[in-house]
Amino acid sequence: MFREESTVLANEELAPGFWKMRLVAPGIAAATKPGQFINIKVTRCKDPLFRRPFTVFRCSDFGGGNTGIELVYEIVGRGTRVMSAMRKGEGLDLIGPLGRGFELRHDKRVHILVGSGVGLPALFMLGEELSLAAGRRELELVIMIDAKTKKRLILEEEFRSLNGKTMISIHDGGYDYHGYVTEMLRTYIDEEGIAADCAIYACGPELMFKAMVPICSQYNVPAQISMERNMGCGVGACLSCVCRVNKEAVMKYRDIRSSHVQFEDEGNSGYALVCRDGPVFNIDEVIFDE
Amino acid sequence: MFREESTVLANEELAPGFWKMRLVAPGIAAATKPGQFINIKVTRCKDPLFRRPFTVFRCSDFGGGNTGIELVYEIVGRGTRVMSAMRKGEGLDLIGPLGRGFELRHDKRVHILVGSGVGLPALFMLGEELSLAAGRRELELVIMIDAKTKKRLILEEEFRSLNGKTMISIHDGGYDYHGYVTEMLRTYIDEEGIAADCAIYACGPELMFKAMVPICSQYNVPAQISMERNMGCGVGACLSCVCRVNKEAVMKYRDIRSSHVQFEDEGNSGYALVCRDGPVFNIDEVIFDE
Amino acid sequence: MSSIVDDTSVNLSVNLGKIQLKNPVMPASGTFGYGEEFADFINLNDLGAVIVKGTTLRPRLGSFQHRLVEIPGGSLCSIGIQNVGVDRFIADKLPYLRQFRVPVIVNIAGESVEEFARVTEILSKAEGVSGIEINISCPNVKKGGMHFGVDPDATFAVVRAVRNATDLTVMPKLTPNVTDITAFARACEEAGADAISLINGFVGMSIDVNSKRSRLGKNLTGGVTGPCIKPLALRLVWQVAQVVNVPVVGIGGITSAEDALEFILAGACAVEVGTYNLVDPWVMIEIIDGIRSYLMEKKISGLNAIRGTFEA
Amino acid sequence: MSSIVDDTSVNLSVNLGKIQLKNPVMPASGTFGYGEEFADFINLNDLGAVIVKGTTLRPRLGSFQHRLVEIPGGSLCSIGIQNVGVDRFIADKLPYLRQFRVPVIVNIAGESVEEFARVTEILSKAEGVSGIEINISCPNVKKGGMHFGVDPDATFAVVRAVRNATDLTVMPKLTPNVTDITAFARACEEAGADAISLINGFVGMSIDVNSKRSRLGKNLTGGVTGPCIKPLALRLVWQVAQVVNVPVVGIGGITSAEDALEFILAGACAVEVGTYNLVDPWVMIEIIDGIRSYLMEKKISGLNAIRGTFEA
Ligand SMILES: Cc1cc2nc3c(=O)[nH]c(=O)nc-3n(C[C@H](O)[C@H](O)[C@H](O)COP(=O)(O)OP(=O)(O)OC[C@H]3O[C@@H](n4cnc5c(N)ncnc54)[C@H](O)[C@@H]3O)c2cc1C
Ligand SMILES: Cc1cc2nc3c(=O)[nH]c(=O)nc-3n(C[C@H](O)[C@H](O)[C@H](O)COP(=O)(O)OP(=O)(O)OC[C@H]3O[C@@H](n4cnc5c(N)ncnc54)[C@H](O)[C@@H]3O)c2cc1C
Ligand SMILES: Cc1cc2nc3c(=O)[nH]c(=O)nc-3n(C[C@H](O)[C@H](O)[C@H](O)COP(=O)(O)O)c2cc1C
Ligand SMILES: Cc1cc2nc3c(=O)[nH]c(=O)nc-3n(C[C@H](O)[C@H](O)[C@H](O)COP(=O)(O)O)c2cc1C
Ligand code: FES
Ligand code: FES
Repeated sequence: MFREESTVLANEELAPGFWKMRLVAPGIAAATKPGQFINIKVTRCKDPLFRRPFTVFRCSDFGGGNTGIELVYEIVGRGTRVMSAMRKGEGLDLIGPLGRGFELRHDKRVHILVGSGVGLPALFMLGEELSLAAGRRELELVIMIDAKTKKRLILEEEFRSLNGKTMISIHDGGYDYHGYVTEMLRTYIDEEGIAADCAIYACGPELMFKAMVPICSQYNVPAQISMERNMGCGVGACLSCVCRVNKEAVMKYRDIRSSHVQFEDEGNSGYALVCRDGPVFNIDEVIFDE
Repeated sequence: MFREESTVLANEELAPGFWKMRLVAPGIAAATKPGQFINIKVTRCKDPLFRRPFTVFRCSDFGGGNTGIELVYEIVGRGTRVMSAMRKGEGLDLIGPLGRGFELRHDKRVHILVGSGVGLPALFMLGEELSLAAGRRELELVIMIDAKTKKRLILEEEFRSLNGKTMISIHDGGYDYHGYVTEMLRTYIDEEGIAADCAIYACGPELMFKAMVPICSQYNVPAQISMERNMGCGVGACLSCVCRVNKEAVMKYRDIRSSHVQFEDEGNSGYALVCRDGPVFNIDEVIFDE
Repeated sequence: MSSIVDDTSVNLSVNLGKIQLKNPVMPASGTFGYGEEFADFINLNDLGAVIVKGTTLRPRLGSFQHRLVEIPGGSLCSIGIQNVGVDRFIADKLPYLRQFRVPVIVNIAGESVEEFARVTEILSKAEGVSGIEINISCPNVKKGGMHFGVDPDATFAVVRAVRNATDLTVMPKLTPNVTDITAFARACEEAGADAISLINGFVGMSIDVNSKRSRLGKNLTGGVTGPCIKPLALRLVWQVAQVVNVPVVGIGGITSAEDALEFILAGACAVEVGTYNLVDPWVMIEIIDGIRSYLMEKKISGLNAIRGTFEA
Repeated sequence: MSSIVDDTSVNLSVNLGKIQLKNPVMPASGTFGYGEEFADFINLNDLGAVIVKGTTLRPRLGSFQHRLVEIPGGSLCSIGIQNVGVDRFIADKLPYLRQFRVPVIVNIAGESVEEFARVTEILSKAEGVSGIEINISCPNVKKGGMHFGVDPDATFAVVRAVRNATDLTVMPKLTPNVTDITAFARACEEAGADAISLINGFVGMSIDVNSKRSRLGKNLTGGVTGPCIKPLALRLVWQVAQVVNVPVVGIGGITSAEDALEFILAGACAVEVGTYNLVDPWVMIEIIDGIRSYLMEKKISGLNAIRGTFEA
């Protein structure tokens, strides 16, 4: 991780409230792996004070000698509102790449991306990687996109451009699937009979992850999920981004000495740091609803 | 005074550190008198918190149905830095017009504007008014501009376009006059023998005003000066922008009941509010170096 | 307690001692002048009450210049209670306010218990004053505020003296610069306060590193106010609301309906908006509208149903 | 005292009890992890000292989640001193720090006088620890900090116990949540402190008006830190520096060399940078460079010449 002072190349609204920003940042573009994030200082003032974390949506060569990254973000508060007001040429101070991203399950054949809203950008770089492999017929890529309403559907085109099957579920209907993406996921695994062959990679609200828990355990499907927490530093120093985790599961997946997880003296749980141990966790590691 | 939500039409650097901003603000443009100011909220965040006061440099019809105002400002801190980063299309929340501007001394023939740095914009609207009258040969307009270095000289062209005599003094030389504008002023009054006929209108640092005091009293020339103070509200509510004033002089110039001046119980001084009683004061009203 | 309501049936009124406020939003003393200064922006009749600038027995010129500097998220200021004195207040300022149908609360300050009592007596005889807010906490004035507000006995003495001098609603205003604010709140209640408001500014300081002098000039320290103190104020209001029975008025960094609601959920009966009036003179109206919308959206009929419902 | 100096002759070193710091800038406990987290951004050798995360006798998991929320100009946080405990600190974290030529100060916390003493004894035996900062003021932990830090006798007892348990430099860290902080500073000095640092966070609170719950979740209140508390901290440091003879370390909202210099002019011998480390991990280096530039520009040869020269 390092600091990169970047410049806004473009900043455009994708759908009401959703924006895409293009930043010149060759260093971070070269170093970022799927699922990693950057931490952005949105002003030089003291309010907003903290950096804001955003997944890298895509690393690209923008032409004209500019390589950098794209972010896709939703306006939810003061920081993102400030970002949306930025125009080409303005500077932006970045730290990245941060965190531990997705790990490709080479042992599986069908790879399902499950994303909702601004969780989708976290999946795209992984999607690109899987798409290449799918193009070589090494695996199958399935993309499941969730949106509350058709208006809030973003990045459809980008995901459809990948070598995969794209399925879209809209809560209030009017598209491929009417309802929640998790119902679509269950039906798909069930009907295709792929339970033993598939791996899931997901990013979205915690409610979505919680709905995935019974599905993953019923069909015994591994899932990696990208978690969110309010962050102070993004580098593991402030201990503010903790996520309750299950000791047994953590011990199964991680080398505990190189992790930032701390367990209870007694009992079977502990705290992991989303900024260092995550943002991507295996779904069975996470204890929801602390 | 009222609120006007305006839009940035243009924002350009005039000289290193000096900027000009064009704002769509028909209401304020129609109501502003020479020497009045507006109060700008530079962000929607809590830092910078307070509005920033700026004189209206000029009210203009920008074409395309846009009328509004122009500001000329120097980057000195956080607020002005934020302003300089703004681009066409961004919104800006204004309150104005505020304060009591210049009063034209109809009893005098020669009207001298004395300005330095970002004090100059405060004089331009008055200059325009005097220029018209000078065009009709009703009076003479003399413009004295001060700058530390030639690089920091701004608005020369704009002031030269007025019907008046423009004299420029640069502290370290290289132009009309080498030295301080106040020395140039003294020499001019003295050599032209206009002491009885002239009135001065000035805006610049307090040091400049203080250097004017002996000149004004020696030649008995009236001078109006535009003062600066840190402001909380700009509307006379917080009592933070006080300026020490001389009771006798204030009583001479003002209807004390409609002013915001408060005097000591005993003694000959008091506090006026720069935002309501000013920013323009008669030079003999002000007690410098409290 | 909550019931489905239509547009007009949301009841924002609250009682503050003997005063009925049509809504819980008032300006904090010193940030609203005498009301007149805001007449271009708002209709004073729309406010819960008007609280005027701190008023003393004799006129005061206040602090030296450099009275206000900006700090991150707030202000550091030392006005020193410049005011025209109680007599000129009654003669020159009160008549303007009497035109409105809005309760007027006068914030008073003094350098002795007797002075507080005397100002109160004078104000009680004036027509159009509904309440007295006692500034025992102004941190700016050397002889004034601080002295009373950090000593529970002195606090008790001032409040008792004012109480004895008037039948108007008496509302002492607490300083945050103490270890245990609840002791002061209790002292006020025992002394007969009808309500308690809090907080006044925190004592703070800022140095210009080039001149090596205070950025407030000869005024070494000042009161820190504005959004930056809101989390501190909220916690103190929550503490006080738990230990007294009289209504509590929350003050400190309020800039929005959400901020005001935080204080009400923490137990405040009403709020005062200070520093942010200086930034957006119309903000109190936005806050009142915002509180109404919140109640309507949540289908709550009045403020009583949410006051103090913060789930600790 | 000041003299013309060239680039290299500016002396930033200061003494903190028995520790010599090459410059007066250190991280505040809890905002710098164990140093390692910042290795990609700065060279630890460039710092005055490293102060590590609050350390307790037994490991602590700390507060529930929702540990940090942003407030205007600052943070409201409740970490609850999550830490690996003194033994794992010595086994796992200290070896990394020993690689550097930088004094290590361990911030300690405890729930009893005995625990403070015990942690101190253990640390005193470990190689590579230069000083103990005593957190008597952590506002987040129910049984911990607050209790000691708001009672001068308890403060005295803790500091005395730590003093008796070690020859290392002992530096109690004061809480701002008191009426008269000078009483606590004096108690620390009497108990044998080598230096005093201040301040820890102010107690604050923030409510989510939709859920009616604390924005810190089950942690009702938290510590307010960051730029918003700087003017408050500066005034307290100024007050303390005037009444004690031991070196004072200023903490609170420092983000720049100017901020640090304000504290030094107010009488601080050194400073700790907290919350802003989380925003710009390299900020301490910028601060050190900025202090050097300030001294060079003003042709001052060392910090002694400006410490406490604020002209009141
Ligand atoms: C690893 C990670 C990756 C993310 N990637 C994206 C992305 O690609 N696109 C996108 O739109 N959003 C993403 N988010 C969420 C994004 O960080 C928040 O929406 C953003 O910080 C909100 O800032 P604000 O100032 O607009 O909101 P405010 O509510 O004003 O923020 C206040 C504080 O809360 C924090 N905060 C608020 N919401 C969140 C949240 N959901 N997660 C973490 N912190 C939050 C802010 O960082 C800030 O410190 C990501 C979050 C994490 C942790
Ligand atoms: C009536 C009036 C008219 C003015 N007109 C102009 C103008 O036309 N062009 C121009 O460039 N400047 C003008 N100024 C000065 C301008 O207001 C300040 O330069 C500006 O507020 C600095 O803001 P900042 O955030 O960049 O600086 P900061 O130093 O970060 O500001 C901190 C605080 O101090 C206040 N402040 C700082 N400097 C001044 C100052 N000189 N006067 C008043 N308040 C100050 C700010 O408003 C703010 O509240 C005028 C000032 C007044 C009072
Ligand atoms: C400019 C200014 C003047 C003030 N004058 C007074 C005063 O005269 N009497 C008083 O009790 N409080 C005074 N205060 C304190 C406010 O009433 C209020 O308690 C404080 O500002 C906290 O609220 P806020 O954060 O909303 O500003 C003043 C505050 C400011 C900013
Ligand atoms: C995330 C975080 C964790 C902290 N942990 C500790 C701690 O373990 N021990 C301690 O004494 N202070 C702790 N503090 C307080 C800081 O050391 C410091 O006193 C306070 O943040 C004020 O400084 P600042 O405004 O520069 O942040 C912590 C502060 C923060 C923001
Ligand atoms: S954000 Fe600071 S430890 Fe994760
Ligand atoms: S700025 Fe508030 S009274 Fe002038």
